[in-house]
Amino acid sequence: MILVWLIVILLGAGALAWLAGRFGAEWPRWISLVAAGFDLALVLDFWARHRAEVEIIPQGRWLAEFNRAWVPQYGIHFHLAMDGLSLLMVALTLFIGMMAVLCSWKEIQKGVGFYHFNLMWILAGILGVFLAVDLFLFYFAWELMLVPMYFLIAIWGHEHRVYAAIKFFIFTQLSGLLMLLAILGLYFVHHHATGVYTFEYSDLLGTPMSPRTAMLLMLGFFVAFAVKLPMFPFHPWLPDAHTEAPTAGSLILAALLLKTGAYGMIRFVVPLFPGAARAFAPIAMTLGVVGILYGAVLAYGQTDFKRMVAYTSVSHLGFVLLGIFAWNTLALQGAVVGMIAHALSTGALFMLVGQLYERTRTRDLNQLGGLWATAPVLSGVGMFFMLGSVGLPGLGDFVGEFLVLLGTYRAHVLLTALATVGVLASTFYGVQMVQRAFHGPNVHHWKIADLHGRELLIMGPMMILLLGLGLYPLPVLKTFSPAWKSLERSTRSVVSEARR
Amino acid sequence: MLNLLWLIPALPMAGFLILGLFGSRLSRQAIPILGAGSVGLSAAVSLWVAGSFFISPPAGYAYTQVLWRWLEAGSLHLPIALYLDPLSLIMMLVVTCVSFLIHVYSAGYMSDDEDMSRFFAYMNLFVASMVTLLLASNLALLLLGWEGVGLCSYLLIGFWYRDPVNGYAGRKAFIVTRVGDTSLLIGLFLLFRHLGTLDIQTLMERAAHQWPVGSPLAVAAGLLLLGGAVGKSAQLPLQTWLPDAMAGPTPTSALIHAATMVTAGVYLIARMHVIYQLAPSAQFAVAVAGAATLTLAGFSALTQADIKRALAYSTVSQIGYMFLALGVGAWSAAIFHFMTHAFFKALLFLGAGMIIESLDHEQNMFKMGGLRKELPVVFWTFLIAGCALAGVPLVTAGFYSKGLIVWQAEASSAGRWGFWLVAVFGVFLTAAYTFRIIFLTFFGEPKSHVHKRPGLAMTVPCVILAALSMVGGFVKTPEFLGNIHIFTGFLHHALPPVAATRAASMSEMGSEAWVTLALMAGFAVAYFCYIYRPEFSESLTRPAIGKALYRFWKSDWGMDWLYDRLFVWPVMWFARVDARDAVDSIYTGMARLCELFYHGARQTETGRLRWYAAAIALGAVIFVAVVLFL
Amino acid sequence: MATVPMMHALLVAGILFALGVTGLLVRRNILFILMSLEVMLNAAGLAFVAAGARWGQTDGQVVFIFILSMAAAEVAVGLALVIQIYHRFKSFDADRASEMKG
Amino acid sequence: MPSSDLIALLPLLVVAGTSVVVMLAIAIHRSHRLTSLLTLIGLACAFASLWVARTLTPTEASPLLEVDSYALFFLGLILAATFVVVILSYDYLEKQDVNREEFYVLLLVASLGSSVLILSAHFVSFFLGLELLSVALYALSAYVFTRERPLEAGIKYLVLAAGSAAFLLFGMALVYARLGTMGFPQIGALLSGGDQLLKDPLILAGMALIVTGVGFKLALVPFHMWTPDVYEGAPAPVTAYVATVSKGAMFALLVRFFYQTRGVTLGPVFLVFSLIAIASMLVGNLLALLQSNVKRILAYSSIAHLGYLLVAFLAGGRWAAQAVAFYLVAYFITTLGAFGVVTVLSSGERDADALEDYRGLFWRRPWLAGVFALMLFSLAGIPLTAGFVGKFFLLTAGVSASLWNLVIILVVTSVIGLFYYLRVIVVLFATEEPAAEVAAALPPLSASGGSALLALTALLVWLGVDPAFMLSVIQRAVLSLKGL
Repeated sequence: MILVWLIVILLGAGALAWLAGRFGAEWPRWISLVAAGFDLALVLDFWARHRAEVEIIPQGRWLAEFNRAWVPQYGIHFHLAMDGLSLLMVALTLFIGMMAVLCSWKEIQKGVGFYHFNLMWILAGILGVFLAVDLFLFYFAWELMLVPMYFLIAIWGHEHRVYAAIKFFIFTQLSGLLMLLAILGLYFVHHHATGVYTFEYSDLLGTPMSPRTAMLLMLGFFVAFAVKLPMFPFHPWLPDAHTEAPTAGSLILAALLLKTGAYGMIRFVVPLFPGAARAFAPIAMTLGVVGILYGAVLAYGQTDFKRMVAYTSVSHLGFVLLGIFAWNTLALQGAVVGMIAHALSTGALFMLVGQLYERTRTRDLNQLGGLWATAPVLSGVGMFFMLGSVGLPGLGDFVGEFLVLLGTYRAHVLLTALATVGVLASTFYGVQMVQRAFHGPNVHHWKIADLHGRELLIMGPMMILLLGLGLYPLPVLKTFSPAWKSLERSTRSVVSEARR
Repeated sequence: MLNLLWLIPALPMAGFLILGLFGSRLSRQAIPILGAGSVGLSAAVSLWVAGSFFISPPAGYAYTQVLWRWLEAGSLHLPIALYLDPLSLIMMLVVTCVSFLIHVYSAGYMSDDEDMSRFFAYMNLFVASMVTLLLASNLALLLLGWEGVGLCSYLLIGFWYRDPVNGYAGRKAFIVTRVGDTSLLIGLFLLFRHLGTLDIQTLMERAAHQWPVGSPLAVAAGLLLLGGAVGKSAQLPLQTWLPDAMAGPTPTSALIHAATMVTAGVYLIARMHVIYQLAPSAQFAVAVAGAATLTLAGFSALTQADIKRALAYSTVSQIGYMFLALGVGAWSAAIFHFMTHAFFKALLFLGAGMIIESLDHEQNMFKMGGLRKELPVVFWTFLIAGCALAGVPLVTAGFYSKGLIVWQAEASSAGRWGFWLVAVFGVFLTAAYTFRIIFLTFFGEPKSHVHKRPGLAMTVPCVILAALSMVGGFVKTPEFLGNIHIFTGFLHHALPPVAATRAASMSEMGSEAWVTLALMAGFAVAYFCYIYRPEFSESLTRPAIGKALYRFWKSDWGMDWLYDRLFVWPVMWFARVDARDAVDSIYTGMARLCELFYHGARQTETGRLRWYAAAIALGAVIFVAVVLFL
Repeated sequence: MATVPMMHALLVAGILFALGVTGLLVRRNILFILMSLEVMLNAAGLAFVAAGARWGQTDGQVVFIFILSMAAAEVAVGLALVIQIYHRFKSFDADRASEMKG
Repeated sequence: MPSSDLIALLPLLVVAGTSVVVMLAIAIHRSHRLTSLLTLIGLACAFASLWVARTLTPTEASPLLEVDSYALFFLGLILAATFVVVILSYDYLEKQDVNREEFYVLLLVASLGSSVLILSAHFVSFFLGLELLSVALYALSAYVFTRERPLEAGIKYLVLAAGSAAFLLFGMALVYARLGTMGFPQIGALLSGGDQLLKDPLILAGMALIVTGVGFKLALVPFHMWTPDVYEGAPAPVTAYVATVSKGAMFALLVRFFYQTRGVTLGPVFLVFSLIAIASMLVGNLLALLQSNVKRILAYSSIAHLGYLLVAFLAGGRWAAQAVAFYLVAYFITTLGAFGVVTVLSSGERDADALEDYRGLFWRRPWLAGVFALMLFSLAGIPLTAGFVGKFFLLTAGVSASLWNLVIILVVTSVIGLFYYLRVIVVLFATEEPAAEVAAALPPLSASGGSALLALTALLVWLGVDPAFMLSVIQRAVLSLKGL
């Protein structure tokens, strides 16, 4: 039941915020903040109470569940369920959600009510994606989160917002529809095999089918998630969307929406089609590595601060993809930690760019420079998250990348080596960024205010969490491991069946 | 008392946090006290720990302190744990003590820099990371320290960030060392894949059990680790960053780029010595890298005009000696030379720093001279350090450490005549460039005016270091000189003694004799060129060949030139031409295509009634045809 | 009595229909266009009659009656429109009425 | 004709009766309010009478008309749609200076025609219904004859509709000539009987010509060209009617005819339909891509949507039937909603069909813009709207028959379509201020129109969130269709 509440609260808060918008701009802000905070509290409380089963053995597959018939004629159920993986993602979503509300406190002045409506509904949609275990419901949520995101970019974005918004929408929509076809294909294949029409995830696991069918259906799912991830060469929507979106938009895109892609890969692509995934793994991993290097080099070449950070996402998510398709304990643990760490470091960088933009009205790295003298705290924070982004040991991203690479090495030595070069490549843009923004001479004589209370309130927790993730990632690892075990179990059983 | 171990990294870290968070609010007096104090405390603690270690050694001469669980996934179980054994103990002692002295020195040196708090914060962070590196019980934690020191070096080289040149040097250092780190990482992956752990001691045992001598895996691992080591320790082919690193404040150069960080590579190889014992070819590679580096860097040092660059090349070359020692299996000799080198090289830099300060940031040696009377303290300490560097017999520490290496380059089972020759030639070079520096700066006519004299805070550490540079060698002396070996004896609990020396090898005494000769020759050359006949040295560089050779050596054998063209420029070029992302044009192309179709299709909607009717009729005809004839 | 074979009748109807279509396409004058429409409809009607005759049913002729009446209704509306159009465009040229396009 | 048949046909009779009553009422006393009220009441009664007729289903009221729950469902659909159109028209006509009252008579006659189409099981009733509908529509689309565009639309529609009707008739004649019967069931029986019949040129040619006639009414490529002009020219409510009722009735007939006669199982006919579907999806969406006239955009999108429907139609079987039915419902609601917004924004001088009329509407009329946006999202098939569920069912049907090529094309083209829906939405939410005169020209929103829109929106979201109920209704209805 808690699962429904999580979503309903956000939806309700969104509607309320919209209505309250006419009574003054403060109302929507506080409403959304409280709603997200309350949700987060719920989740953390749940986490605390289920710590034992989260960390030792899960009772069955799910920690919490909610299941009602929705469209019985088609075997569609409104089925939400949560395991360790979803739990982590949900917690992350709500935390980032609060940050998003906070960081748009001053930035958004037009249509505040509608803005927060969209914000809340995006979060609700993302929660739906992380919690749905009925494939129709999943697709429903998957599409649902696009619309408010689209509005966020198209209404409150920067100069080329319309182009970026439409591009974003079309990329995701096309890939999503292909996934829908794959879902339907699976639906009928399953019926053909068992005589049952169902979209239920755990029923569809282990559907027997010919390798060719499996490969085609797997690709259907894969494309959708690869576009969201984003995987090279499906990434071009991302730099535009990130660059043009308002700060909160970029934050949510980078920290959450991209994660839904990775989540989908972990939850659906490999478990549903283990054989095909294994066969496809080399290609996927290669593309991941290409993405790592390509993203890093392009990030190095950008002059727009936001665009640069956007390309680093391409690079980082390449590691996640690599880890997922290596499909072993270390790699997956790494991938999950990497997802969270990327959410923190890159998300924070986007907020930092936003804060810089509020002060200097520019994102052009050629215009910036030498800010350390006038805003040391801001620059220090920027340096900190840059170090996270270049995978400095002791910060979250390192744990993720290190585990991923450790795991991937078992699967593929050469690709691992290349990916490690990617870690090196991240240094290029990292130091480059610090140099062009904060170090060097202050040629344009910037005199800007340093970070103040609210901004420190945003950045502080992000830094602490990133550091904590780097030095004590155990809670995350332990929470994910049971979920991982059941995922692995299902794939293993399927493979053995296929062999028999 | 060993359980205080965690304090040694923790104290500087605390110093870093306080300075980093509240540095702007602290008074200018408090900052150096806090900065130097934290390191001083940790030095004291390490002395305390060392003492108790000597007095009551723990079982097996090794002590592990687990702080907390860190990375646990599947078969991987890595705690944050400290491991103390003779090797790490000695390194830790040297690092903390030298760091303390240099911090004190910095208190004077940086006293009028507005960013002092940031400086001390970075320095403290460095000490914390360095100690973590040394005490790490597993390779992942070692990597943490490893990257940490790299970061601090980057931050401190670019400390005066307003000048882009410093920023460039910092970035270069960070990236080049990270090139090495990449290879190190892959090495880690390999070790974990095949030995199933990253805990160093367990690794050593398993390797010894599972891998036969000369097994390809061991060789691969050895070479990959070596890659990391040469990066950090500025050995061929990755030495190019160190000279530029001199852009940082001089205490930084002294601490990071002379005494401590750059020797991390040596520590790493010593730490992982079992791998190299299993992989003779890899070990040979280590020796070759060392030998090559020490000569090439020696030549470069001979040609530098900037005093700090000259010292930097000398550092590179001295670390070359240590690698040579490691390469021939003289583990403890390498560590011995590390210790003595830490003393005198730090001292040389501090001296250089004082000179530069007093000459108002003049670094060109040809603009110095005659400082002997102006700065007596500096002169004497610098002289002592120089002698130690050159290895003046009996009275200096350098003599003992270097002499040991030179001898074992030939004597040890892995030794070669070639190595010995190179080593001796290296001694010649060392003497030559050392005294070149001394003569150019302290002798001859004063060419520039002295502005200020160094204060106590700066001179006292130098004096202490000078003392250490002299007596520091007496912990290990040759047979014919009392044959003391406290040092090696102690180390042999962690590192194996030199493999049985070959029968037909020369005596230690003979080797030392040759070393002394080479030293004298070098001194003579320097004296001839810079005191007796200064014009002669100019005459050398006048002919085209001389000039070319001079520029070639001065530019570090043109390595930067090469690397720029091989690696740097291609990447930058690609990043620049593809900044708009070629992949995107595919999709925009599709969009264009659709628009084209739109404009095409639009032409059919003419608005003319009869045209529409024609379309219908045509459609009917076509479909009738289709159903009839298909 | 000798009956016309159905195929021939259909052929005639087809030709008639084709003529109607041609008229519809080549004539600009709206009135002639309407006439061509009549031709087409009646061609279809003829085909029905022929078909009905072939099966000895009256249905064909019944349909023809329907067609006639419907055609009348259409022409009624059509002419009304034509008048309005002549008011506006001052011509019977069908191509004049083509401001909506693209 | 037994009385039971009369009861079964009650809905038709009520509609017909209403038209007569309204006509007389006009003769007695001209009152716009009264006539529209009478019309609404009549439609409501007809709607209610469906339940009466339901007691007798399935029955054949004469060989011409087949009253089964399939037919009743679609009757209900078009009656409801007409009801909404009447409400919208009332507002619209209030702003026009023409005789308003006859409009409703024509509307009722058109609905009568559509009802006949839905019920027809015979060529004659098919033709009758079609012509009833068409003739009324000629007049309707040119109703506001004080302007040029309606006239142009009217004459174009008349000539082309009559011409295509002729094609249709000729096709019927050919089929009749070969089979000697005009009843759908009998044709079906004969076709499923003889194998050589399936290759008979007369039948194939006849079918092709029938497809032409049907294709024209459904505005399928290549018979689509009239659509944008008529949509643009005709008064907004009439456009709504053309887009929904006439197409819906025709599609209901299409399904009945080709399923009952097994016509679609003829290989060549199937091929023809596939070609038409592909062409419609592509051309429709491409034509709308950069179009700047809202009515034309909706016209082109309707072409594409009928193409989507054909995909499901071709899939055949129960999946297809219920998918088609549900999609039509969703499409009705959406289209009525969209044109409803256009209607309420239109003035006496011109219809609000320029994209510029909608710039930044959200910031001045949030609810109206919200409704429009929702309708567009529904057309684009985005969740929370009926359009999403509808498209989902279509794809399900397509995949169930594994028509992969068609389905893939559907997906790709619908994404192309997404682009122009988003273009309109962008304009709706554009933040820059619109031209002053545009802002000034916003007519006030009447209660009736507003409530109609609100109801449609509620329906849209209800079907989008909880389609189970409607689906069960549809299943009960369509599964009664013979030949599934």
